[in-house]
Amino acid sequence: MSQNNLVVQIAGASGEGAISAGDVLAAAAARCGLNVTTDKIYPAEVRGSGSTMYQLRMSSEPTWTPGEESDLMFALNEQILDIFCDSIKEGGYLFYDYSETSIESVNQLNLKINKIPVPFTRLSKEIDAAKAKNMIALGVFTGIVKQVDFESQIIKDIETKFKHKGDSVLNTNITAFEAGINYAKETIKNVNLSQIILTPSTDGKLVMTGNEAVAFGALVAGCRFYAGYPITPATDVMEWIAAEMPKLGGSVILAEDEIAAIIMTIGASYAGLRSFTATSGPGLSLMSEAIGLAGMAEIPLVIVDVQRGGPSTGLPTKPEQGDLSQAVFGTHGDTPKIVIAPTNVEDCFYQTVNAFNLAEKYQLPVILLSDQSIGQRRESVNPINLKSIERLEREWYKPIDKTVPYLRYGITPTGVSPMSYPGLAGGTYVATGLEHNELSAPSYHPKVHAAMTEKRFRKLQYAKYDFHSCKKYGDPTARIGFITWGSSTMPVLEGIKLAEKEGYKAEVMYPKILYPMPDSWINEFIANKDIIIFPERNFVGQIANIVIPKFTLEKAITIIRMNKYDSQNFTPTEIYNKIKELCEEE
Amino acid sequence: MSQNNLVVQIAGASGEGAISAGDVLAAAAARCGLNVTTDKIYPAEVRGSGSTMYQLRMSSEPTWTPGEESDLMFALNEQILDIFCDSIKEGGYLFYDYSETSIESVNQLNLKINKIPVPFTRLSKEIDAAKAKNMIALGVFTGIVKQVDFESQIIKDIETKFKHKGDSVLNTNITAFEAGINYAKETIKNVNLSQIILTPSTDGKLVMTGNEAVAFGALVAGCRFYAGYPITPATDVMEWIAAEMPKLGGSVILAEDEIAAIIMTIGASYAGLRSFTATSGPGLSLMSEAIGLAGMAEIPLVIVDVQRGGPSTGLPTKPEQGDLSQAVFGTHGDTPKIVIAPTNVEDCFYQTVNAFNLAEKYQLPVILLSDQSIGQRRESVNPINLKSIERLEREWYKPIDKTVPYLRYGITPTGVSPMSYPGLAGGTYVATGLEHNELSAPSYHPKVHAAMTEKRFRKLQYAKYDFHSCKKYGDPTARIGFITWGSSTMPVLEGIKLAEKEGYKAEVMYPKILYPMPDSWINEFIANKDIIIFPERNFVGQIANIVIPKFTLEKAITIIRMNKYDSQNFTPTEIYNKIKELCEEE
Amino acid sequence: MIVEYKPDDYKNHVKPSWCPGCGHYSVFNAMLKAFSALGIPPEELVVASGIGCSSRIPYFIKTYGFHSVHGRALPLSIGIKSANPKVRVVVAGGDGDGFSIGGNHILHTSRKNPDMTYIVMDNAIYGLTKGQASPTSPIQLHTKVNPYESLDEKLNPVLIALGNDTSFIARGFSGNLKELTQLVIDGMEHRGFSFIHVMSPCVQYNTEVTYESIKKNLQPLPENHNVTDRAAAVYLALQKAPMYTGTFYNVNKPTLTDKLNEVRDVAMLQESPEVQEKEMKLLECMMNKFR
Amino acid sequence: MIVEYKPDDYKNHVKPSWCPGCGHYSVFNAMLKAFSALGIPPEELVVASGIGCSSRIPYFIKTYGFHSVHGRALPLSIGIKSANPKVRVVVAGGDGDGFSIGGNHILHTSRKNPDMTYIVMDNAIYGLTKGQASPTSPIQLHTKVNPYESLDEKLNPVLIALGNDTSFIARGFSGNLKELTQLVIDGMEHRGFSFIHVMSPCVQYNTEVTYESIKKNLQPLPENHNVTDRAAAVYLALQKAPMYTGTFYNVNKPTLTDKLNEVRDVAMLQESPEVQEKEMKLLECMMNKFR
Ligand SMILES: Cc1ncc(C[n+]2csc(CCOP(=O)(O)OP(=O)(O)O)c2C)c(N)n1
Ligand SMILES: Cc1ncc(C[n+]2csc(CCOP(=O)(O)OP(=O)(O)O)c2C)c(N)n1
Ligand code: SF4
Ligand code: SF4
Ligand SMILES: [Mg+2]
Ligand SMILES: [Mg+2]
Repeated sequence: MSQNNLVVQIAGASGEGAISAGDVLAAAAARCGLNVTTDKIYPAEVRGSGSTMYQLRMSSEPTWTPGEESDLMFALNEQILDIFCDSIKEGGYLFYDYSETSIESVNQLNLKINKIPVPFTRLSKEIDAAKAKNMIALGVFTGIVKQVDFESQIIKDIETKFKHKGDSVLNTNITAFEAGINYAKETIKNVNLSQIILTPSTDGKLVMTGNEAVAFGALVAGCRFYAGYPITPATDVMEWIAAEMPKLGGSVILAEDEIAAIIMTIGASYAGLRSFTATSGPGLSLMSEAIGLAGMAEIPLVIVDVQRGGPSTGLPTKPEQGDLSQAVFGTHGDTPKIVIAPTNVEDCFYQTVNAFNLAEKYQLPVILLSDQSIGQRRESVNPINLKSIERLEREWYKPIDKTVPYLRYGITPTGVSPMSYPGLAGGTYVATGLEHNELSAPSYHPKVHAAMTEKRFRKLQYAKYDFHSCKKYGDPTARIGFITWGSSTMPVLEGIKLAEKEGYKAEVMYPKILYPMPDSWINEFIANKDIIIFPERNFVGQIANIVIPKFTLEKAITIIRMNKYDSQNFTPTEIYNKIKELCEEE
Repeated sequence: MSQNNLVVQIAGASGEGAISAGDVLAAAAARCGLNVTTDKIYPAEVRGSGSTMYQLRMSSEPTWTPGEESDLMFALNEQILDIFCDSIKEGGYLFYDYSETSIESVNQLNLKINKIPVPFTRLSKEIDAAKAKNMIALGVFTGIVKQVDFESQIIKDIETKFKHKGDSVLNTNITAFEAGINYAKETIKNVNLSQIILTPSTDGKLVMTGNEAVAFGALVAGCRFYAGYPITPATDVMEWIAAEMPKLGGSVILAEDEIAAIIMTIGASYAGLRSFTATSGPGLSLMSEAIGLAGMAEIPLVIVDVQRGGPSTGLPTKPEQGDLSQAVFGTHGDTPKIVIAPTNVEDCFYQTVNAFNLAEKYQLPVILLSDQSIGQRRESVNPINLKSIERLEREWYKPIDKTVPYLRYGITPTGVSPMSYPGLAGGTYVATGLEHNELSAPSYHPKVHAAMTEKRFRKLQYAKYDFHSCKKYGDPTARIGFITWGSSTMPVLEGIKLAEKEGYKAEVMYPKILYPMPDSWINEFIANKDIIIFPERNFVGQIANIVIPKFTLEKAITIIRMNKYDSQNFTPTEIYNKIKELCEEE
Repeated sequence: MIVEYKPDDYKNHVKPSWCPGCGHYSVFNAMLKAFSALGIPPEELVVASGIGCSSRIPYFIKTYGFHSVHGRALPLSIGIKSANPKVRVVVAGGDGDGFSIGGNHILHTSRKNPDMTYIVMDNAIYGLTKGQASPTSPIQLHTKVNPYESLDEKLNPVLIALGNDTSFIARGFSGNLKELTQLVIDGMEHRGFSFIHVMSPCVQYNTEVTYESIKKNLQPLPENHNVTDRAAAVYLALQKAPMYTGTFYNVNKPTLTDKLNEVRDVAMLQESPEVQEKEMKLLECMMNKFR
Repeated sequence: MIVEYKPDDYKNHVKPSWCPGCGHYSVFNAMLKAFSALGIPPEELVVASGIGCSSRIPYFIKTYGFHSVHGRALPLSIGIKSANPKVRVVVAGGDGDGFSIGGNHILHTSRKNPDMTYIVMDNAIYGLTKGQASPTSPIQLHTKVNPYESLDEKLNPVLIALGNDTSFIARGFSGNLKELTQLVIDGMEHRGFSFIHVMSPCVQYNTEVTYESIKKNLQPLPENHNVTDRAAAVYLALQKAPMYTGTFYNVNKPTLTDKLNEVRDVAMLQESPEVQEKEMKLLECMMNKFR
């Protein structure tokens, strides 16, 4: 049976460069015009500590997930066979280190796979490149996968990656790569990949991580101020921004903690610049008070939360979707804000642009919920037409008649009041976290408090249907509906696709704006469904808790919370199985 | 028509002592064995800034609310007539300052009330007590309300209140009080209060504010450590504790901020003491990260949030029920915790005791949500049988067999694992915010994370039905149901009672433990209801958002969110009107 | 034409609501006079604060203002100043706001040396919350939160600023408006971060730190004090009686704006000249790094 | 019978996971030796920390431990020590944890003077998050968050502690285990809050602050330095070359436990002798105040 995508795994101990080889291959495939999605898999620490596997799916079709089983695995040492080999597809190929691996441990792998010996270690020693086994593996890959000409692109990438380490390192890596190609061409004969069809598009693609996509998106959206404090897995946002934003005249400030970081961005936004900060759970918790200030004082602001496993310090290097409740509700008092979540790396770029536009348009804090899995995963991204990216301007105050006092917090039909900025004559006012009247003076009058609360929340009535950001996929007539979000979305889409092939019907709705929740769209979606399933990677069912109160039900409906809380991603198969099980129950 | 309760209002400008007179009267009435509930009303700042009104209801029946209209109002100056006089009942009595108030401003009060002139200012000058008009008012009250002998109790109270200011101040106040009594007896003839029936119980009652009840409750519950940072309207909790806790060997520490405060209490609890902190919204936001730590490290802890108007700095002196979402969800990751809310001053005492017992029993943070209205309101409280108050002990670890390692985070059927404390030989472990195994060593294994998450949340399965803390009132056959919480409860109860008298049926359920929400009790309650109304004092409908996802509905039900967000309390009449409207719609 | 601004021109329609006699009035007046003396147009000024009686000051001044949250006025102002370097930023607040919850930010702001002025109105008490001990309260001051003995030694703000290497450090007194006005002017004219510690009594809640008790102990710094000698300044700041007023320390260091500009210049050297200053070109270059 | 504890008796089943050569090993060893020298039973010790490579230390030591959140180990330990004054508390952490996010707590902990020891393993970098500039990073150290120029001057921990009037202040070096062990012993024997600043290189991420670069510049404090003279200590702390090791400052002040005990005594004087020490009686008296 032919297939239009190829899943490759490269596994090794730390120091053997599985990850850097994977990164090179991902970039090369993207530049060749293929779609690529990747994942890094660290086994549980207790077993095989320090081992990693880089998984990569390439296809001419969109690659929604990194795939479940591999067609090809390159195992750079013996120990990892035991840990990772059960993820090779039946009929797939394992390339193991012939020179070092005992024949027993290979034979003992009681799998219906093809085991191809490659003398990685010996070859590397022969060419004096003991640390370049990973490049030999890339060479072997290039030698056997003939559908696309990877060679020149991989060399280009090796150059980018190693040029700053000096010529000798660079040359060693290239020699190793070539040695792998030659070995494959000369020695490996019994590999047949003819069922795999890869037809790259002619224009190359970009490749980046979700965190890079966020950082670049911010610059394209016109953001010119960043303040932050390092925290795994969000630090790379700041690291990218620190190198690039100053070139555009922006300021990047390393703050003493997350409270200072967000307050600095509030100051910068008040002073007129688009600004943002990025953090992870513990930082978001510390920012709670300031988020409320931005809501009350009506300061546009973007906060990126690259979620990790929680609660507390939790699992800093693992993904989880555990901060949604906190993002939506984690501030004292009724705080107007918007929460938005991207579904993959490319979406990180576009949702970041949306986040800034929403913040500027509605003058409030916008929290973008990414997570470790999309934030640190590398994916291909279609080249971006930068000129087509719209930057919505804040509604600036324009003083015309000096006798009319400036109503910074004027009550308007949309809830949005024109904003001035320091330096503008005639626009002075006091931004404030106290309840206030239209003139920005403190007021605790019950009527003022009620009217101002309504004003602040009126903005959300408009925001919730903005940017058409509630998407659907699947068969609209299906009686099984999924509602999901963020990084759980792609596996659900792929699971529905698998089910469709088997004749099982399901549909998914995945809002990008999660708060305010677009009630009427949700209710339209559930109208003809009997079952609603909420797949999400947290324990308490955070999106379920937000969506369910919005249901206006005419009939009883079955609600299934599908929570995964072991810090692993959903697999398309899990979704497929759920659909199948429910369809067969009937 | 006879009535079993009396509503009194004392209104004056700041410095005229309306509040201190009200406090004296409340204490005296309680000591006489009456139930008392009070409220302080500050008009919107723009009008009559600095004026206040003290409202007080006394009765031999429980006084659920301070009442809506008064039987008697004492107006210590002219300006306030305009502001407050429309709150006098038809047929009620206004005692106004004859000597200072122009006859026009009295006549202009076009109300069906009895206007009784009393020369407050002149009398006070005659006895050289210009600052004691308020005491003259108390005297007049004592002279005309003959149902109970208040005189000796008021004198006792004036003594407590003024003795530290020296004999001369004390005597002036007593003289003024007596002058009021004499004036009333000699001059005021046209007041007839015979329809008011007050039969005090023989044993006197206590009188305290909600904040004092919390503080005292903590001591009775065995709490011996407090750390805090001042914030309105919670500071009085610390002020009371600072004076009393050291006598019991406890420690009270003024921290540099709220983060330090809560972390200190976590340290003290880890070290073996019951401990707590009190704050308001901004402080709760700052404590988010530490609350997550206590949840993860399984440290018992009580956090009192005396809610005020929000968001941000908001309305520091006004009440609101705006922090429920934040209390339940305001921490990153899935954090196990308990949220509990008292309904009135007496309940502040008992729920604080419950809060400590829940914290100790389940080893997690418990947030007690009070608010400015019950926290700073004075009410009578039935004398407490201290010996009957149960203190649940933490499940302490008892090392027996030295060869068995101590599993601080051992996975148990209830989720609770025995805890040791520094100083105990054989009990060493590391309390930690990282995900960990049973031995308290870090572990990111997917199975460990899943199992530990389940363990932590298993505790909530038990906690949600603990302490029988979900109460009901009204007619169980009613088709109209209310679900409410905290300080909105009493007005709802009274509104239902009013409706019952008119033949309209309704029932209310008011959980004290708000998270975890006792689903099965909720579903039992709604089973025979057609309409569920959620009265609460916030904009977004915070309890509605928590309860609705718990509904397992067999049929469609009408949900009405009844939100008040002008920082004012619900009135029983508002509830009554809602019930009436819905009953008549049929 | 040069427009002149009188102190009253900086007054807002919201009137100060402090208790009569409160020391903060004097700081308010010193600020108005300093603004006027420096001739800064109101719209080019930002007065930023945290929470407290003292922190209410932005409402009373008709410039741009920001009444933020408790203890965070300094990082807020770093954001304002970096985003909009042309405006002049004055941060004002209390001892609780600045030294208790906000204590860490003075240290880290000093390290960045933004060109702005921070005025702390120190009444050695939390005024707004009705009188609790603050980090500068003398140990003998008992308040409702420490009714018996105090657990905390008071801190010495000038000494701490010297430890932080704040580039301008002075102390004034609400009872001496003339000197105070001059210190505010000097602080604002200083290029870098200036810290002005003002003894500013709370007449409502502090029975120990009063106009009289302060005045008795106050003395101007010795005339021959060298304001660039940090060790000498430390020695003078360590003295408890007399307590000195005036400028303790004044040195020149690159400001945050200087440093941010330098970062931009160095960063730009990474890009070829033809793309520099063309935003779209720069963004495209950045995108192409992902190819 | 006096039980003796060898350094290894304090080792936990969890083995240190630092990079080979990391300075933190030396601090770990110094702590084990000091505990052994002082003969403290493991169960009477608490090692508390925040977050960072350095802050992982409690896992490796078989005493009570608390690995809390970033920057908050000091207030945590104040809670532990006040609740359970008999246990000995050692707080350990990094420069990021202690001087960046946690900077304010050193100041306020010093004011309370709890009887505990705070060891900061200063590698002038954020190790755990893979190498970003910290508050003690020299201005020439460029990391990924400050790839061009640095905006922040580095701070001087010993000087800041002197500004806070911390009652014991010392500096050690991971490259000198013997001196370091003695400093830990001295700090733990000091009655009050002791602060030990340890230069503890990160071999993975800090290219500027290395064993060699530190060692070159290090010198023991002059023998005749008077550890009770704060101005002299400030002078020595201000020196950049050489950088001194040893004890800068050591004075006696009432500890937090002393002060809490005094509060309890004074508070008790408010109550009549017959109720004192009878908990139920005391609670009833308190209740009766509401009558
Ligand atoms: C996060 C937070 N904690 C506590 C408070 C309560 N609070 C308001 S002002 C203040 C202290 C004010 O003291 P200070 O800064 O000295 O100003 P002063 O009123 O004395 O001028 C406190 C604790 C708050 N508003 N926010
Ligand atoms: C609130 C919060 N912010 C940020 C982080 C991320 N973080 C973990 S350790 C660390 C700094 C560690 O540096 P340091 O204290 O110097 O320790 P080292 O690793 O260098 O020993 C940071 C920023 C966190 N865990 N929590
Ligand atoms: S309470 Fe004190 S600080 Fe506040 S306004 Fe009054 S005198 Fe000033
Ligand atoms: S990264 Fe640096 S601080 Fe962390 S263990 Fe390695 S050498 Fe030590
Ligand atoms: Mg103050
Ligand atoms: Mg460090």
